[in-house]
Amino acid sequence: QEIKEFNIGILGGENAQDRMTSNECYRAKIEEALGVPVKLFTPADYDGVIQGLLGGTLDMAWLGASAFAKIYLTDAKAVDLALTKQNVDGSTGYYSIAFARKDSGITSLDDAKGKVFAFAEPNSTSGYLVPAAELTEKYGDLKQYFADVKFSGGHEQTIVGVANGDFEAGVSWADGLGNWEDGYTSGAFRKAADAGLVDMNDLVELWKSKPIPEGPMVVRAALPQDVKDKVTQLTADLHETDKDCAYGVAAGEAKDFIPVTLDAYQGVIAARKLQEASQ
Amino acid sequence: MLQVRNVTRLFGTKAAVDNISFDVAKSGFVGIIGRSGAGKSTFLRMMNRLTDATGGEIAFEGRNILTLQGADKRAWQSQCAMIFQQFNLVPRMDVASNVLHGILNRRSTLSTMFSFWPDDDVLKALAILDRLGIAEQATKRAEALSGGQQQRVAIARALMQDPKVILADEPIASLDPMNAQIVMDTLRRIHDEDRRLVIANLHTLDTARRYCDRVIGMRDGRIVFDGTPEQLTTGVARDIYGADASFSENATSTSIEALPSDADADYARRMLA
Amino acid sequence: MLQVRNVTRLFGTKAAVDNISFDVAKSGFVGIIGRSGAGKSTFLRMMNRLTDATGGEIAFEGRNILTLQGADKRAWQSQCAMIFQQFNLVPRMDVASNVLHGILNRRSTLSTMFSFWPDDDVLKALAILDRLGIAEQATKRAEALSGGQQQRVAIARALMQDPKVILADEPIASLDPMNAQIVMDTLRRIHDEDRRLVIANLHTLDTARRYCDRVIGMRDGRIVFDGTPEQLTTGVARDIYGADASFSENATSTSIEALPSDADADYARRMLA
Amino acid sequence: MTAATHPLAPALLAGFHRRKLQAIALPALVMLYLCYAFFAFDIPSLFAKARLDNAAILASDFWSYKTHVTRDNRTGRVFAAVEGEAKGAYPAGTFPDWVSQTGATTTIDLGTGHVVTYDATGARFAVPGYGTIDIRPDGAGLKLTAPEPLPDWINASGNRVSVTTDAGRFTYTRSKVETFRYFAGWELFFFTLDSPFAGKGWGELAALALWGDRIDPARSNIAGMAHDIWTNGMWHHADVAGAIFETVLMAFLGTFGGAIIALPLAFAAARNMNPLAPARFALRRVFDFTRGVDGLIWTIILSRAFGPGPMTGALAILITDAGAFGKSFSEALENIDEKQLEGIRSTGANALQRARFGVIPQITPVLLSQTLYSLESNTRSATVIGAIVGGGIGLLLTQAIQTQKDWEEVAYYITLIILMVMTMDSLSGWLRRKLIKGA
Amino acid sequence: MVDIAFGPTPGKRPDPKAPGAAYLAMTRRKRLYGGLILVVFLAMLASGFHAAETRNAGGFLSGLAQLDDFPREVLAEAWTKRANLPALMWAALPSLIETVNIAAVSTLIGVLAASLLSLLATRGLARWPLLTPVIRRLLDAMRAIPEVVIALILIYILGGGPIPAMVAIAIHTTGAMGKLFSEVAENADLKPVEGLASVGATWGQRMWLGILPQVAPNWFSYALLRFEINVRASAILGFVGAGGIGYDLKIAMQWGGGRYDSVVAIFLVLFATIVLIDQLSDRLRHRLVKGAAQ
Ligand SMILES: Nc1ncnc2c1ncn2[C@@H]1O[C@H](COP(=O)(O)OP(=O)(O)OP(=O)(O)O)[C@@H](O)[C@H]1O
Ligand SMILES: Nc1ncnc2c1ncn2[C@@H]1O[C@H](COP(=O)(O)OP(=O)(O)OP(=O)(O)O)[C@@H](O)[C@H]1O
Ligand SMILES: [Mg+2]
Ligand SMILES: [Mg+2]
Repeated sequence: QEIKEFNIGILGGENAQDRMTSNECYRAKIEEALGVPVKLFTPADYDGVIQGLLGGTLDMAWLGASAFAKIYLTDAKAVDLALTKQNVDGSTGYYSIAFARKDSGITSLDDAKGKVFAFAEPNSTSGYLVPAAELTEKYGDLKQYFADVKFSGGHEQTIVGVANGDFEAGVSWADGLGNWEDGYTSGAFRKAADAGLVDMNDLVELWKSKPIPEGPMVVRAALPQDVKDKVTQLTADLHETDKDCAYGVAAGEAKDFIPVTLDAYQGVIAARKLQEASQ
Repeated sequence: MLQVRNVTRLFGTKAAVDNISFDVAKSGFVGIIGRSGAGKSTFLRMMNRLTDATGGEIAFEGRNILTLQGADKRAWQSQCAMIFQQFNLVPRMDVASNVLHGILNRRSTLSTMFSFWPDDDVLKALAILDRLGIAEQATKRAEALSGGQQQRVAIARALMQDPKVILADEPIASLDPMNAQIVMDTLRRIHDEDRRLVIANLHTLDTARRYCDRVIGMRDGRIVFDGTPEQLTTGVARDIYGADASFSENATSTSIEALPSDADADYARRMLA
Repeated sequence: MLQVRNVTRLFGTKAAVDNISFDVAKSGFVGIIGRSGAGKSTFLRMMNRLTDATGGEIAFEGRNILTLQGADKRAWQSQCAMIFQQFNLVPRMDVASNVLHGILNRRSTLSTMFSFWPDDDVLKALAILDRLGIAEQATKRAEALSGGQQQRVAIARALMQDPKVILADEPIASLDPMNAQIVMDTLRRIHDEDRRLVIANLHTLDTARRYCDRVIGMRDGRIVFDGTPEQLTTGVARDIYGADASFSENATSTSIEALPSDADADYARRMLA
Repeated sequence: MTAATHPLAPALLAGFHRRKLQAIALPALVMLYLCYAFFAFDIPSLFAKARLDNAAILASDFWSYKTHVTRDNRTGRVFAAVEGEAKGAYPAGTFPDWVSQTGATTTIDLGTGHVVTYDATGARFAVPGYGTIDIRPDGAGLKLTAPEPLPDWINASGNRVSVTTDAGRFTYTRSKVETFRYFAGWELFFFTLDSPFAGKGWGELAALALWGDRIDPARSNIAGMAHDIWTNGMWHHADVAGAIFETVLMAFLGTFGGAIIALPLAFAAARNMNPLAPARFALRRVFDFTRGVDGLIWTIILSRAFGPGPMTGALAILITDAGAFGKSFSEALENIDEKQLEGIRSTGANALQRARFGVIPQITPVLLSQTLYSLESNTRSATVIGAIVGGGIGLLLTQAIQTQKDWEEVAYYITLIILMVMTMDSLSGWLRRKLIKGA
Repeated sequence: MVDIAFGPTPGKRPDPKAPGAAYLAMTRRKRLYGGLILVVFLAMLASGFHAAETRNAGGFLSGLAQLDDFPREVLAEAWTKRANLPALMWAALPSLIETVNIAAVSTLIGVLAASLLSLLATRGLARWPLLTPVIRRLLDAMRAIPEVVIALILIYILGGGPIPAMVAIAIHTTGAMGKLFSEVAENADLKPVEGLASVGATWGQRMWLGILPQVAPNWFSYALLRFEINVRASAILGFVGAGGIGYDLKIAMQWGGGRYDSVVAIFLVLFATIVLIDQLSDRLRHRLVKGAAQ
């Protein structure tokens, strides 16, 4: 079994262009290793990558946990789990953080009852699935608990939307390391604060989820085994062989890429199933 | 050579052509006259198989052409050229191409699709145009020509078909007197030189009298007169047109010799009085 | 009441009207004749301020109307009605509305947009139409009327303006002889009854002779004749029209009494020979 | 007889009164509907919500860039970078000329008397007309010393202080201190700082290009400039050009592919070409369906099968357009002049020949003009579709807007899109005139 | 000089001895050019398609084979949950009304603005002739900006909701209609306008009474067509967060498996509306154009 080309889907809260640029070295390495043309694709949302993997037009991608769960639930045999990102502190997770404007007077989720609450988009793990699951468990039906539940379209939009007052509270993600006033060391808050879109002084943290597993790198299951192995090995070694390139692929500081199994995502898959059933 | 037997055409319950019969023994210039709605066009269109007959038969050289189908029908059409009142050319194509359309039936579909005409055919088309005095127009678009010139292109297309019969449905009705005369002269000349059978619907008596060897008068789908132009007296004409005594030929004359009458001026004077 | 002083209009470098001057002391029926391109229309359009003059002045009752701008200009236009060769009505609107357009200048834009016409004005329009003999047409669309009727609607619109001057630019050029006579009779009657100054461009000599008190002849933008109709001999006319000895008045006559000449037929015969 | 008693007067007046009512009724209805919409869209609360300061930021960001001067408070390293991006970073130890460094003290001159000083223990910001804002770390938090009362352009909490002035912005947190100075223009549009041509004026560049010595002996200066512009890491000119190409490609393939497919189908759907009424009806419904489902939806449906990329977008446009063209072409066919067709028929031509000579010459102008017209509008659709399908300038634009970071990039893309659509518009207009008049 | 004195160059004259040669040469040349253009066009199409395919993740032929994968998945799920459909469709109604309202208001505003601007941009009618090129360029620019761009920027300033979509569509409508309207107005008969000018009518009166009655049927028919287009546009803008049914559809689609029944329900409602409006406006336009011809 031969492959003629190899297509990688890339997601992330960056410009399509920046994504291309920061993954270019990675693409070149894989091309060298596989000996076939390798192309990068940067669809606008999770769904583009998910459809690509399901349809077999993309061969590999870094996904959010929820997006993986969606693929898994649609077709459990479509992709194989390969690796996940290990943070500098050795953890492999991040957090969903609910927040509001400081001057709104809301200081906890109990205050947020009867307000307009924003999630990112339905396929987002930290922007919807996990917080929705945890909050539902705690407060019951969120549509009842909040005045209105909206999808902003993305983490950036949630942050800007809350800062602008379009929504009274919302969730977004952060690694939970460092300080709130910096927007933590990495995550959507940090990016927004660094870009000057919001002043972290204007926002307050309301709630922090349990750790969410980092999304996996997946390869399409139907690929020849040696192709899967080569790509996985190459990626796993990336932090050792090319630090700068690894920084670009991980979209920031990370310790390593380490193997991961389905167990890590059982919780997310269960949450997604629950959500589906509740519809 | 042509036998028309009990040919009928119904539109709904109305008979546009009602059981007509006549024979043409040898090539001639036959004129059909009759007022609007008499069935003249319908008859010619049946001959060319543009309209299907409801009943009857038209035998040309012994073969009933009304029952032909498919390729046979098209072959007959190619032998039986039709000239229309509105010329029915392709206005956006050049004159020579329009003439060449006359031999569509004889060339393979594929080669015509790409307008691959053999040089001989092109030269023949140009020769015909030259014969009709419009060779210089060959490269112009048909729509750029005057009405009289367009009708001559239509005649050229008909000649290109090298037909046994030429049908002309009021060929000069949309032309001014000068061009009308040129076109009728051309048709007559073709008849005289090539001895082709010409059947022409005409809407004016004097044209019929001047050009035809034989005149057929129709009224309400039936033949009410069949004779020589000399037999076509004003009385007979009144019968054909169903007109009353105030009928004046001049009112509809297209002859350029005829002096316009004073009827209009009289009418105006009456109105103003 | 009207002084025209050195009025000039250039189109590019060409003078359509070239430094013309004349006076009209009291209301009259003035005809302007001259061949096509002589500058007749341009002059009338300058008087109505549809075209700007390049130089000179036209004083009406002491005021130079060529320098008016904005609302003043429109006020002058409302006092100086214009009748056009092509009627220039709003074809899709009814006749009464077209007549009412004569007083647009006196109503606010907004109220006219919503068709707020006072009943008095509507009745006045009806009275004018009645005077011109077309009251029954009042509710029809203007485009449904014959040319002569449309021109009478245009005159009605002019009368609605209650103008001091009526300008008419070849008012009968697109009409048949019968309607031409009706329209000219109407204009003359208005002049006689209301004593308004009428200036009419005419393209035929006999019309000018028959209806005007005074005739001005123009050629190449200049005035080459100014006198009574009686002084307008065939010789003078040849000068105005720059025609040679073969010039015949009849060829351009619109009088319904004149018999159409045979010139056209002659031409066709020559062409065919 | 006076007008008032004229027998027609009552009817005429009644007519005018009726028209008066009609003339008022229509605008009144429109106004009523707009009022309804005003409340249905909740415009009153919108005015309250509208963020005009956002608009101002956006407007100024369209045509400005900022240079970050950052100190990492843990390592004490100070560095400057245009837009804070790696590609815009000044080489270590070098700074723009308004920043000076002596020992552990960095002085940043923001102009108009605004001066920021980073020193070993903290930072100071001198604001003319107000005073000096001084910030020092204090245990776990920050200690702010500034003239009281604090104005609202100073946003301070225990862990973070930010100051926003017209001259520039300044933030201090425990981990780092940053100063942003704003400049007009699209900085580093041609050359990034790592290019030898960066920061040179037009004259200098022209001189270098034409007669200057080779900066890099391996290549001529012009080639070097072209290469550096093309590979510009901040503005990605090569990628942008590729994206524009992809967008135009989608429009081109979609439009003409759609037209080519629609033409034979239109013949089958035209009343005067196909006598089979049920077939016509079925085809028409197919047209209605493919054009009723928008191209965007087709894109989503197709992306499972074809994956992301311009071909998917082109196919989506093609499907939509095939429906639209099928409908309009078949209408054009139904409106043809039968006389020409009859003329061809009378010579004994077969069906294909009749179509070729009796129909095609007539409808070509209509077909061409409609096809070319939609080329322009499809360029716009392709922009939008690209945003979904992962290609073209549309993706770059929507991403730039959604990440809300680089508004000058947004402005750049918008300009390019407008130019692209206008170019396609004039191109299609030019072709239309050329082909339809000339043929 | 000599050429002018002696007519065109001898080479261009038809050879009197072979009148057909010139024509034959001309047809050959024409055929050659026509053939060349065709070949170039086909080559562009083929190479363009090739380029698109290589830049695409999936290939054309392999994709064709699984063309129905996604629709089948969606329909299969919707079928098993078909009992939900009526309720879901009913629930989609308020968003649908919002979408149609966005389209209607923006069409209305766009058409009103376009009427004015198009008259100002038409040679021979313009109130300020010097401004016509400026207004034309303005209309061009309004037409060139894709609606999403305006909508996205406005969402940033105004927040989500119907207004950004409405403004975006209205701006685009103004540009597009302005151009078409102006083309219609250019062909209008100027005689009535001149007639009105001669009685001292203002510019507004001349346009309202002289031009509008002439252009109204055409303008109205274009406006109806635009409304139809705008309904689709407003549904699509929902995809970027501008409210209406498009937003619901996007959320449902993004969720994917498990909510395909609402995807189908929303799609059905939307599609039915579009087809309905399409058919209605088609009928109306046919009536209008026929009425104008009378
Ligand atoms: N396609 C048709 N459908 C219905 N009736 C038709 C059709 N063609 C012709 N007729 C009717 O048949 C009758 C004869 O028409 P035909 O055109 O043959 O008359 P004509 O003598 O050629 O008249 P004209 O001088 O007006 O051309 C007329 O009453 C006409 O209305
Ligand atoms: N708008 C214009 N632009 C350029 N030249 C013009 C314009 N209007 C008129 N002319 C020229 O000015 C000259 C006088 O034209 P004018 O229409 O006044 O003549 P006229 O006597 O009314 O002729 P006619 O009997 O044909 O109406 C003509 O040569 C005409 O070509
Ligand atoms: Mg007939
Ligand atoms: Mg004139």
